Amino acid sequence: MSSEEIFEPKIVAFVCNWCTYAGADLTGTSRLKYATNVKIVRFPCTGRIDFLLLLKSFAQGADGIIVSGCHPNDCHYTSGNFHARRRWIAFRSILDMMGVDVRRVQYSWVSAAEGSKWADLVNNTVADIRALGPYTDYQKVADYLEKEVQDGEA
Amino acid sequence: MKIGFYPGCSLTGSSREYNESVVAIAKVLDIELTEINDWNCCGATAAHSMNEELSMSLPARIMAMAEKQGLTEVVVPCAACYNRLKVTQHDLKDETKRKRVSEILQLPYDGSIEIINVLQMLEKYGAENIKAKVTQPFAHKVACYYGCLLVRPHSILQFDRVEDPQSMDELIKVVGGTTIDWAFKTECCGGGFSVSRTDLVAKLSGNILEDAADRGAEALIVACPMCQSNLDMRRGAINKVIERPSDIPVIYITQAIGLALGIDAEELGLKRHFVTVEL
Amino acid sequence: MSKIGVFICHCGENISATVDVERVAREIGGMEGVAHAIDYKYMCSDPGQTFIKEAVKKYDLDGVVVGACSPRMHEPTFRRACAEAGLNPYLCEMANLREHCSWVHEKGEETTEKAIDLVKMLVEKVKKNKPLESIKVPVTKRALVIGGGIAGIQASLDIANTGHKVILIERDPSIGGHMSQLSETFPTLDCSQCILTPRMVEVAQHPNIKLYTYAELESLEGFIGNFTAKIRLKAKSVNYSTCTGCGACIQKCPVKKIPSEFNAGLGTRTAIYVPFPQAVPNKPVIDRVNCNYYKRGACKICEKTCQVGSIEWDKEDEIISEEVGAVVLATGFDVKGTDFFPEYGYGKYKDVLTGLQFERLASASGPTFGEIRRPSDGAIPKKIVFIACAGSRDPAKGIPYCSKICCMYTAKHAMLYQHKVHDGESTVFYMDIRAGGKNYEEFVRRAIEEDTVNYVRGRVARVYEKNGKLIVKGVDTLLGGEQVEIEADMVVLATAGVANCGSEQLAQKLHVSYDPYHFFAEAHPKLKPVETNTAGIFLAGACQAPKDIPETVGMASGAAVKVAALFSNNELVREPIIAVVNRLAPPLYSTCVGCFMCETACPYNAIEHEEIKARDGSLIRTIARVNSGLCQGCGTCVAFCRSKSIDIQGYTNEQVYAEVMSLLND
Amino acid sequence: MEHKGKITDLQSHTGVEVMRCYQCGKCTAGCVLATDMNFPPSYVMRLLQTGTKENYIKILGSNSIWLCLNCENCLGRCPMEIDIPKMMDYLRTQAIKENILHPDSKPIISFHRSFLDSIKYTGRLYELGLIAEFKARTFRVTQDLTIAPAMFLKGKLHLLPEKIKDRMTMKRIFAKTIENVKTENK
Repeated sequence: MSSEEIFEPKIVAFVCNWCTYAGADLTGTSRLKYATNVKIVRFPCTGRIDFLLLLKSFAQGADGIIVSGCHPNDCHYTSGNFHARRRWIAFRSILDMMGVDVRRVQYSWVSAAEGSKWADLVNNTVADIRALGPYTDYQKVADYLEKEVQDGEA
Repeated sequence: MKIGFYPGCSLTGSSREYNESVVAIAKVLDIELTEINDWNCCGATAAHSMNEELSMSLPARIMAMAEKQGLTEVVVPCAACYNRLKVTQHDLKDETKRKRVSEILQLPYDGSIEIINVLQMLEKYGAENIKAKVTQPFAHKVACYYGCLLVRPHSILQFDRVEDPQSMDELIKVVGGTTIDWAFKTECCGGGFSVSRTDLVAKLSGNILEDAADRGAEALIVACPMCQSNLDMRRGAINKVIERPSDIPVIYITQAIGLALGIDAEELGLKRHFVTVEL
Repeated sequence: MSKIGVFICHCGENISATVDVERVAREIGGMEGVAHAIDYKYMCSDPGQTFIKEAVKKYDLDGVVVGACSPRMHEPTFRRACAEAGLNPYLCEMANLREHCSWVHEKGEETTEKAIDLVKMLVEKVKKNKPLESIKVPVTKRALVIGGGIAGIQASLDIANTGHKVILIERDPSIGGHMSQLSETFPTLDCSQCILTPRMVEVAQHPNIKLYTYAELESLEGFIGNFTAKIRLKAKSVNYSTCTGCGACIQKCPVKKIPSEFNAGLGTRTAIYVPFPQAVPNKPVIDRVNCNYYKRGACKICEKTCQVGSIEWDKEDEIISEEVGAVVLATGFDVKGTDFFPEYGYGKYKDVLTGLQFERLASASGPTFGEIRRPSDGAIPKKIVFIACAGSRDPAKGIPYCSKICCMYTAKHAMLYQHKVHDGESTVFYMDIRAGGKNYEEFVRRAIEEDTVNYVRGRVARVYEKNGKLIVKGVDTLLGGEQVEIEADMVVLATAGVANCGSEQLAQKLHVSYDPYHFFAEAHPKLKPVETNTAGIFLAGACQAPKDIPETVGMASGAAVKVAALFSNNELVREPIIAVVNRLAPPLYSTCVGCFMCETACPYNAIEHEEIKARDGSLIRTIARVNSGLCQGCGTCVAFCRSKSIDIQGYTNEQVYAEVMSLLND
Repeated sequence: MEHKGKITDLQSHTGVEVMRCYQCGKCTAGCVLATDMNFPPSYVMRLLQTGTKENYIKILGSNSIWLCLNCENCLGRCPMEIDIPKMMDYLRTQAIKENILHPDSKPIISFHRSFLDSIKYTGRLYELGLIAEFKARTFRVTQDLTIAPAMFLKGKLHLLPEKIKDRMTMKRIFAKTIENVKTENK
């Protein structure tokens, strides 16, 4: 298989500043290698992550998304990651309902000490999304969001 | 209690008494043993020393036959066979190996069968239930010798403690015996070298016998035909190399339990030993 | 149209080796709204910062993006530089081109392209940044030190001596920790207690130190400069204000066979007890688990013997609350027992000891008054074997890391043994001798050359008992793997140093991160060894990783200075990363509908109800308001807000959307 | 001379990463036959780590790989969980393949071959046949002269082999595995 045939997915990672961002820093200081497909957007806490943002990302043509924060009980802000987890569970069914393959969202915990776990998470996600292929029907999500906004105004 | 049964070659030959005692106690404990149809040799040390695929294919056929017969759980008294079957089952979790073996066998194999050793079978049967059937307590001070193949590799067998295991000791206590705490429970007796390197077997088995004797054991209790034949049949060679020649008998756990259950020594094959058993 | 300056750092070669930095600068330079883009070898250096300052002025920049290392490293540096040039520091952002790019990818096209994307993201974000004013908060100039071992003692004394108040809490009935259990210390062989006890007394008497023994942290709320610590004072069952510490009760206590923690299980203690003679405070507590009265409701002999009536049977745990501005974690470490090694007897042999137990045997205050005697029969061992790396560097059964202190204390143990048992033979089985440190190597050489300790390079396969001897089956790998069998009278395992029990739960109470082995994680492995990721919480000693006394004391003093530095300000500047509820001109006032979902989400009770009243005082609407003092900026409320009325400064919806979109739209 | 290829093969067949070994010697310390081996287990590991052809050949030509009883004491205690027994199995097959055989291997190989031959045709071990063939292969005519008859008297030996029905499968198994390898070598 020649290089141009390999599908390079676009993956956005929403991570918290205290655990996963620091963990990803450790991956760097430990010089562990991983795929270039994933770009990190830094948040104070996964509790901050508004899952509509994930939809927007899909609508804009993201092929996959990583959400990662502190392990349960380790949240820098006590409970942000629990809120995030609860919201994720609800959100997953919405995704499902909308016909978005939930496997495109990788929800994980990476602590500040888990540099190698971050590298693995990225590589595995890239492999998984590659297997799933490019995300095509983002128009669906876009329409849904359109409707959301209208409802919001109404 | 119903259970599948794989005797293996030595139990039909050089270790007949092991087979006889297993069958005898099964009868008394009314455990119904269903022998695997047309079973073959597991390949033992010879196979895995010479060829990996062979060492996997032979046990694989045994288990395939058992599956075909609809067995879900099989007891394997011979520690060597037990070890080979368990290890093969583990190795065949690997897809490629499994494919290769099934194309060799041309038999369906799904590796679903639960392989257990005699000690596990008796544990399952239940200490209390055994106790209830004891007629003549096995009132002897013995050394339980487990050898290598029952406990190692622990990561795969997941049976008892890898050093200083206890399950056999527990069974002996159940039938009224006492066991000594000694140092050679899991040291190797020389295994497959019985014929090819009798000198090494004599040396290794010698160490084991000496420690058991020093600590005042009346008998060695085993659950492996190889250990038994090395320690029993090779006693002549052993006694030439150890300081204090020893006449400690080496009997199978099933024979010890058989005696406690009041089964006649003849029926338990106790007359077949080289070192006379007077217990 | 914004005017943004972009500065790409080579970081020596750390970035430029895998990322084509010139190309990054070139391409970004062409972006809409970018007024100036350059690359330079060391952006954080003085000339580098000067470039930024000058550019801010020259191009009248309204935003700066520095593509360099992790913002966790240099964000403050560059924001300060911008501020000095008159640009609001919060209009400066960093793109992480080192930890998240050049160090984790191979040299090549896609690595450079990722770098470009990362910078673009931040450029788009910065366009949406708003100037922010940092928040000032008061500092409570009182420190909480958790753990009364040498680390906690040193930190407490150093802080107290700067004139600040210290609250020191210790889980056990006495301070002193592991150091008080040690016999002599390497490499000087001076008596551990002789150098420690004066410090313990000093702590007890220091006017600035409030000592709570038999106490544990219940919870910690708040933030740097403003913590509230809830402390559980476990019921001692003895009134310390009246107790004279005469010890009569201890003499009379009928329960005498409790294994003594202080003697690592080798000696015994009573149910009402003082852990050791030099304890501070030197007053007893009742161990309710073992006390006859608490077990069966009868006995009370101690009460009868007590002249001053200090026994308080019905005393209950008490929870007190203390306001502190900083916390020092000094909870120390523990050693694995001998029981986890199948091949060394699962701990069933009485004469197979841990290093800590040997310390007690060798200690003048120990169960044998410093004579090396076998626990089994009290005989003096003529042959002794020390096994190094018992559990350390052992991924299979122990822990993969090196416990660091064992090489030295094992050499010391062998040396002490030779000094005490002149006709004795000692053998040390080792893998490597790690004696880095002042006079450490010399110390080990002395053990080998002068004290004739027999060092054998190889591990021990098994230890078993035979005729009252311990048979040690080892190997000498330097003789090509020659087996070595020793009939020993005693075996000492240098068991691994591990995190103290409960350290994981403590870390979670404090929201500090910890490593897979439950040691607390420092903020930076090199440059912030005593800080944690949580501002205002510092580390001292072996709770961070196994370390010896000199290192521990050094680290404790380091932590103390950090605290003192923090206390040198009356006010703290806090990042304005907090939530705000939007306000609009009447008649809208705000898009907030007052559902107060945010209130349910907030872990800090920072959401207040604001009543919007008309001139006549009539209530128009109640909306949410954020208390900037309490808000910690987690942003959970933002995700909860259905009407998008609450947002978090520095990470506004606008900003993060901009980032994501820039990433996907190309 | 570099010989890394062999090490990679070893790793892919056995999963053993020779570089994980940090030479603590615990395997050797507990090996029941270390003293009888040319090189004890930890030494074998070290030789492999050098990755040179000379040392690889040294190992194949040593008695160490043949004396290993696969008792797995080493594996049970190795802090790095290196599967030395599995590695020994592999090295044995390599030694046979490359036909670099230490004299000590002769009786052991003969025994294994006799053993396998005896089950190849019948499907089950025929002990009398095994002993006979072994004696023939090794010319140890006098060995166990007393034991065999005694076994017979105690009913521990059959005069005739037990045969299984499905001997076709047995034939196939041998043809597709061990004999397959033999032909490769020719």
